[in-house]
Amino acid sequence: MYDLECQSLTKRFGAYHAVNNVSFDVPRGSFFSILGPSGCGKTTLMRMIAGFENPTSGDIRIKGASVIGTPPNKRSVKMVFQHLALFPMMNVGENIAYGLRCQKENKTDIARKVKSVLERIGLPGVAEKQVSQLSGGQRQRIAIARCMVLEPDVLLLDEPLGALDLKLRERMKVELKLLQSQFNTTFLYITHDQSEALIMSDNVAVMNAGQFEQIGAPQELYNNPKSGFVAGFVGDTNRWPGRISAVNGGEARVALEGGHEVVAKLGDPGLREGAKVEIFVRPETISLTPSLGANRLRGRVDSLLFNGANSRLLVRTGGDELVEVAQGVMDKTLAVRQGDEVELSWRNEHCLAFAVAG
Amino acid sequence: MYDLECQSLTKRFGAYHAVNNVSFDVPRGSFFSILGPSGCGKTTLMRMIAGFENPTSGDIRIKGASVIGTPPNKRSVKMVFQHLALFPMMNVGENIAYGLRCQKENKTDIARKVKSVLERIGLPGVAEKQVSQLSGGQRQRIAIARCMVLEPDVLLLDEPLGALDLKLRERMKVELKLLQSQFNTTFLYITHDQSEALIMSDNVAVMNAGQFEQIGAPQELYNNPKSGFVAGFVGDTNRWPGRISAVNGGEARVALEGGHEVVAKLGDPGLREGAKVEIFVRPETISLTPSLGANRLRGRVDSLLFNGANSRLLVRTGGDELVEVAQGVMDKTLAVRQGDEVELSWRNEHCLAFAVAG
Amino acid sequence: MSRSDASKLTLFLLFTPFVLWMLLLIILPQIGVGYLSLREKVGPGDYTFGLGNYADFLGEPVYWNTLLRTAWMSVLVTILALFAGFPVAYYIAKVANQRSRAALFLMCLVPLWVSDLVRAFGWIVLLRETGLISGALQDLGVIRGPIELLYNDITVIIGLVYTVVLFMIVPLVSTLDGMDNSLLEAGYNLGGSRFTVFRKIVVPYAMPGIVAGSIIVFMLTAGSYLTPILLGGKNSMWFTEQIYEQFVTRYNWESGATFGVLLLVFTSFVVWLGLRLTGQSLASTVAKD
Amino acid sequence: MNVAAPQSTAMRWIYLAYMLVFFLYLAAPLVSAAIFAFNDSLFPALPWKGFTLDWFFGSTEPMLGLFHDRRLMEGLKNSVVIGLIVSTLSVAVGTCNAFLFERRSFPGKSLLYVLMIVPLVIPGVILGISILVFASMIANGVEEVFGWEWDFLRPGTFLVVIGQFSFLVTIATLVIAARLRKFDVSLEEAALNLGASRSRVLMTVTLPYLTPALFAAFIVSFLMSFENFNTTLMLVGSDAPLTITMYDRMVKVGSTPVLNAVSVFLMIGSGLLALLSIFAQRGKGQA
Amino acid sequence: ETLRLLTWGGYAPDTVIKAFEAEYPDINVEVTLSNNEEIIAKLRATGGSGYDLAQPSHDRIMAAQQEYNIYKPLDLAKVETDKMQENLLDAVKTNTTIDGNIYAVPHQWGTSGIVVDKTKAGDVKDWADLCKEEYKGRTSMRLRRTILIGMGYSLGYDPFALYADPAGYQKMLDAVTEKMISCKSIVKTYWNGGDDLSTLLLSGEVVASEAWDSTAFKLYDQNQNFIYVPPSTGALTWIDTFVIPRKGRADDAAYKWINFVMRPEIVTMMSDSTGAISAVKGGIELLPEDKKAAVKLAFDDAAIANMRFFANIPAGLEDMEGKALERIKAATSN
Ligand SMILES: Nc1ncnc2c1ncn2[C@@H]1O[C@H](COP(=O)(O)OP(=O)(O)OP(=O)(O)O)[C@@H](O)[C@H]1O
Ligand SMILES: Nc1ncnc2c1ncn2[C@@H]1O[C@H](COP(=O)(O)OP(=O)(O)OP(=O)(O)O)[C@@H](O)[C@H]1O
Ligand SMILES: NCCCCNCCCN
Ligand SMILES: [Mg+2]
Ligand SMILES: [Mg+2]
Repeated sequence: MYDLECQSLTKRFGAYHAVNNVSFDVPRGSFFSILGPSGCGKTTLMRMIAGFENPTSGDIRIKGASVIGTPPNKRSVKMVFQHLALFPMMNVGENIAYGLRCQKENKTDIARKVKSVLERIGLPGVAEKQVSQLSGGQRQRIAIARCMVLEPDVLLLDEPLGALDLKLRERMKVELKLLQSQFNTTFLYITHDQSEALIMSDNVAVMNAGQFEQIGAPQELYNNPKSGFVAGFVGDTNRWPGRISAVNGGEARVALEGGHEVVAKLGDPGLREGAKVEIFVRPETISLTPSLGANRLRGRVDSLLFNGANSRLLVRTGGDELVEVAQGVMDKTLAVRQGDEVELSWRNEHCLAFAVAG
Repeated sequence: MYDLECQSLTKRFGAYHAVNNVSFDVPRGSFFSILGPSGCGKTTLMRMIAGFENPTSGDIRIKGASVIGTPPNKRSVKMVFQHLALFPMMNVGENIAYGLRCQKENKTDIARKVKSVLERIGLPGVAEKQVSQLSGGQRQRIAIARCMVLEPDVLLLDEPLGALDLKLRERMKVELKLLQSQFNTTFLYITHDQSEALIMSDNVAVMNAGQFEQIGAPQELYNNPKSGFVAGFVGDTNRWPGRISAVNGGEARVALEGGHEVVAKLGDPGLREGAKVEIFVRPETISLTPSLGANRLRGRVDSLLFNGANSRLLVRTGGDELVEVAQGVMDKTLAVRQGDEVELSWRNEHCLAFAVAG
Repeated sequence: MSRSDASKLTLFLLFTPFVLWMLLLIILPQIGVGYLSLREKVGPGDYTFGLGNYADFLGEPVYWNTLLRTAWMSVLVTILALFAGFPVAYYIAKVANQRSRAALFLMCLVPLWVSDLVRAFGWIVLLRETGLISGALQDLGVIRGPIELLYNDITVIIGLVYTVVLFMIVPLVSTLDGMDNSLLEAGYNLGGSRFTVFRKIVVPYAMPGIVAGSIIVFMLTAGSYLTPILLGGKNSMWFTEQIYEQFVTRYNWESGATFGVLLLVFTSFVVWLGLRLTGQSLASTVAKD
Repeated sequence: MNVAAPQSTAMRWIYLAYMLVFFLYLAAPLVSAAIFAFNDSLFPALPWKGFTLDWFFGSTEPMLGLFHDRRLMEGLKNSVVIGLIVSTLSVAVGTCNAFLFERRSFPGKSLLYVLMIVPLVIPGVILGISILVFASMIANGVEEVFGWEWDFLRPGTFLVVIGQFSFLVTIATLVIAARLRKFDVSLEEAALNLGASRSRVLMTVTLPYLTPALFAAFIVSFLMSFENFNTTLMLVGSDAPLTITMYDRMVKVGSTPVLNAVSVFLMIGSGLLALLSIFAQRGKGQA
Repeated sequence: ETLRLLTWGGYAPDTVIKAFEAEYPDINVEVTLSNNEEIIAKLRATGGSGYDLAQPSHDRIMAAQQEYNIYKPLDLAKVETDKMQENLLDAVKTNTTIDGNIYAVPHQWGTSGIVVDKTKAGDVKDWADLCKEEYKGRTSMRLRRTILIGMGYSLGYDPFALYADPAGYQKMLDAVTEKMISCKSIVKTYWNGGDDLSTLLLSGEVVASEAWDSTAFKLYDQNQNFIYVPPSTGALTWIDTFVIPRKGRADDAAYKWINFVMRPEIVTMMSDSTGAISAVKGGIELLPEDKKAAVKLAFDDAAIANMRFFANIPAGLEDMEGKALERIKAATSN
């Protein structure tokens, strides 16, 4: 059973397709993210679901029933806004009670529910505080509580962590996921930050220019991207342009612009000899011990970007590609210095080729 | 020879010590960062060096000469402001020429210098543009050029990447480092983002509550933190409270609150039996293959936080500690699932104990 | 010279014009008026001190009736201006698209810059017996003879609302402009009807603007002279006119000063009451440009 | 979709209709005043007797046009002179005040700030009489004690300037302070850091940034001075500004179409100035 | 140098100013329009400065001078008093002599009475007739002391006689106030100046009104239906004068002006503008033809015999009148 289904949703502003023929289903109780760069149409999609925009075409169903034509205040989807949109003229308790008041619940019920939801989000006793007295993370949780107290079928969250600072954002990622499993509500989460999407979601849709490029579990997107855009957008990766010199089954030989040749899995079955492609190799799949696979590149260590567990080696190859390498940098098994000659290698299956867009 | 020396610098606002007895030296041509949480006094320290605040006590020397009492416009330290502070009423060229004009250089010299600095930062020909026509990263570089054209002894940068978006920030980290080595000028860099400090700096000072906790090279801070604060602030880490049950040379047995016992290196030589401590273990040092060291913990996999190369396993131990584990999560050598029983282990030297503050 | 000395000097230099202005043009003159209001005329050129002028005010119903009438009509005008202006401000700030927004705002402002006198004069030309409206109504056959639309309270109120409504709209536009649409969206999303959202979100949000506008409008109305005089004609009766009469027709500066003090105290009281009731402060409303 | 706008078509039309009615209301008196400036009649009233420009350019009685009416032109000149002086003063003092309140901290600041706003809400008549009374007290005192005749403290241009200045400063201060508040102080620090002296920072960074606001404050003050009546009425001497001349004309001579002509002239003039100030405010320096 | 005149509407027509400035090229005439009350108020505020020549009515000088000391004594040697009609000069002198100093000389005189459109309000004969129900919304008055006195006569009092008896005067004022308040709904509006009134009459909005005869005479020229009616209880006669403010700075110019406007051809120009009769000898003869006709039409011998001169008003009574006027003003009608 799906809490939310979108079928061929399209939204045009004038001639511009902000959302273009998007379909997806969100199963009950799951955490679904939409990940895409700024301006790709994420917010527009969410606003259609919430009822603030009318789709140009397509259908939206909540718990199986179409909500096209239902005004926003009659839909059982609640929304956490990017800048939270907590009401500044009400205190915390009133903010949370607002929706209940709109439903004309009686006073004692409201008080009880507000109290209980504040406890569930771990902020008992803040009801009397002003919104401005809370920290960023606390406000975040109040915004969620304000929606959850209404027991919506679906909770929409539009980049809710965007305004928070680094450390808090890290913490809130985990916390949000916990809240979701606690409330056991369907979450539809929008973000342009891949780590948020990957960490929290059961399923992620990668969106680009109004369209969904791929929908799948985080691991699937990371390990089996279906397009160059997904490969480049989800997770860090090296990315070099090249041209296919030979195709052999699911693999191709690709001549890089710098002159080297690598073997890559075809991301796109339709690719033929001579096609311009981009090659994607993740830093953590590249090894300095030349044993791992058929792909080898020689180069000189350009610099070491020390960043604890995320340290990187920058290796400049003869063909002038700059290669980011993550593996073996931190385990002191291999001590390299700036200027050293090294040989890089990776397995063929870790190297993907996709057609260059356009 | 030091370009910048600060001796026992202190700044009080009323009774509040914003900067408390801070001393450090920055060698010529090096990249020195000050890393600390928001409000710890970083900006105040920098403003004293630039001359916008008078130290309550202590001395500041630039190229060996004290600048206490020198007005800001007479100091040979230039500053890149957090929001850049490019002059909106001047175009790019005028912005860069501003300092030269103040020095009453002649027109042709000014024109030549502006042109050359724009080339060096890789933006030739933007002199006639308005600031508002540039992208965030370009503005960033203009702000630096505006200072560098004056050939300062020291360049101060106050969280210059704070306002940029995620992907751009990643790129600018590398670029800033390149610019510094190109200009070969002493950089004093402020940030609260540890990855910026670690990646770019020759030396980092970790600041907390107005004081320097530790000064050292990035690797040193990461691998040999001298205080609990540094261990916790620099890099991701697990952190459990406990109590020392026995001290043995540089190592101690520590009873965690949940009942387990671990062996940890003493971060603090003065720690005695019975002392309350916190234990720090980095996720990437914890292994699921129970062979690495004396420390073992059994637990059950709570969840997998998938984040590509940065994925984490959350393991809940019997003592209810939540352990973040990074090693072995991504190499598919070990397939664990939520709910599996696992045994965690790590080397003693990767486990540090520091006294609990306060 | 050290830096703190320099900064003290500039502080002093910045303070001087402010202090001179406040002291010489506002505070001392007000004290002067207060002082004058306490001077009682005994005979030609002969004065003593006392509260006689205030007693005269209380003893003469014409005076305090006028003050009360001025006050309640000003309150009425304020309320009407709020009701007339709010939809307009809301339209400009929230409904109109970006381009027409500026144009509409400009259209609102143009009458603001034309003097009161011209505006009142415009109404006279429009409403007089031989004016456009009377003429138009006759042509349309609605009325048979010409009708006089001037010289009654309704006209005065219409004219006053006209002269002040823009001072209501401007602060309202600037507050409503600052209201993020996502607040409204959140209001609907959480189940609020249009009315609920308006009452619980829009109005409270606009409150500083409402209060600022109301204070300015109330003060302007209570202190206005031309509009009630010119449009009210024989029936004007406005307290500022009483003050003017005392100064000009009766050359009785003492009682004129008394009336001035009373007007100031009374209107300030009303404003204070308004601020108290809405929980706002003068600095946070009126000053917020 | 704009959630703030009415959603149903009917409501949208009703709202639009209201806006239309409101703008008609705004325009009605101005338009009707303007129309009769061109009526070839001795009265600004119906019936329409044909189009004429005599009320602007006529040079003979009884249709003496605005531009040939000595007293009106005299009034116009006085208004302009007073306006220019008052605006200059107000902008100068307003700038000082803006710096004082936006940049400095001193004990009692919030109280003084409220005091600074107060002239805006004191009825104009009261400002007028208080300054009249105070100036007379001083003038009389000085005359009695020293025998000096300080005529400038008697009703006349000086007092009019002073009276208008007393509340226009507040407006100028608010306009300038609003922009100064948006000014990022780090721009000044950046300039200092780049080696500029304090005065150079002021001239090259701060004032250029403030220019649109100074300009707007000047125009706003000028327009408000030009149209001011209540305060001026109490302080005016023999050289009355245009509004007073017009008022005298209206109550003592009755409404004649030359007043309509003046109105048209004022509408066009102030409309243009207001436009100018708005463009100045949004023009440059927004980056 | 500048001659700053503080005077009534019409008392400084452009034609006269031009002629004056042509003759005295170094004098520039500036005019401020005013009325009795404002003249006093202005000069009180300025302490007698700001103006060089003012023109209050003869009955309003003494009290103001005693209280505020705003005028300076005239040097009659500089005024061509021999051109003035003697009875008017004497009347003004007696009214304005303080401590042996004379403060004013006459300029023009006239009466206050009623103007009617004879085709529409032929039966308005006295002050109280302006309050007839049939003229509702069609009559006007000037809400100043003249109408109080006129109405007093209409109600059967003798106001000038009551000057000596404040209590009696107050009683009269009370009766007049009541009458005026009840009359308010009849009156269309109160007028302020002669031209103001002309506009009301010419536009047809008003058919009968209290008026200065001078205004009425001017109107007659434009429309012969407007005739001046001396009230049956007597027209109230005023003389507008010349006085020099205490701190006038252009006394010479002031005297020049006074003498200038007594020249026959100027008198005619002046009367054409004001409608009033000059205080020079043979003033009536110097009126323009149309005005002369209007005067003839308005005044028969009986009416002339019935004229009542305004007497100097004692200070206290002025306050009583002021209050009465305020009450009337403040009363609501409709
Ligand atoms: N009302 C509108 N009229 C016209 N174009 C619009 C409108 N709303 C959005 N757009 C355009 O549609 C595109 C998608 O906008 P949207 O806000 O959905 O992006 P987004 O993915 O949420 O971006 P971000 O991550 O920056 O929030 C943008 O190019 C935007 O300019
Ligand atoms: N002028 C001042 N008066 C009083 N307190 C001040 C002043 N300037 C700074 N402080 C206080 O000093 C402390 C340090 O401020 P500072 O701006 O140096 O922090 P920071 O480390 O730069 O923080 P952030 O990372 O948020 O920029 C803060 O608690 C701040 O409130
Ligand atoms: N009460 C005295 C009236 C004086 C009238 N002066 C008439 C001037 C006419 N234009
Ligand atoms: Mg968005
Ligand atoms: Mg800082």
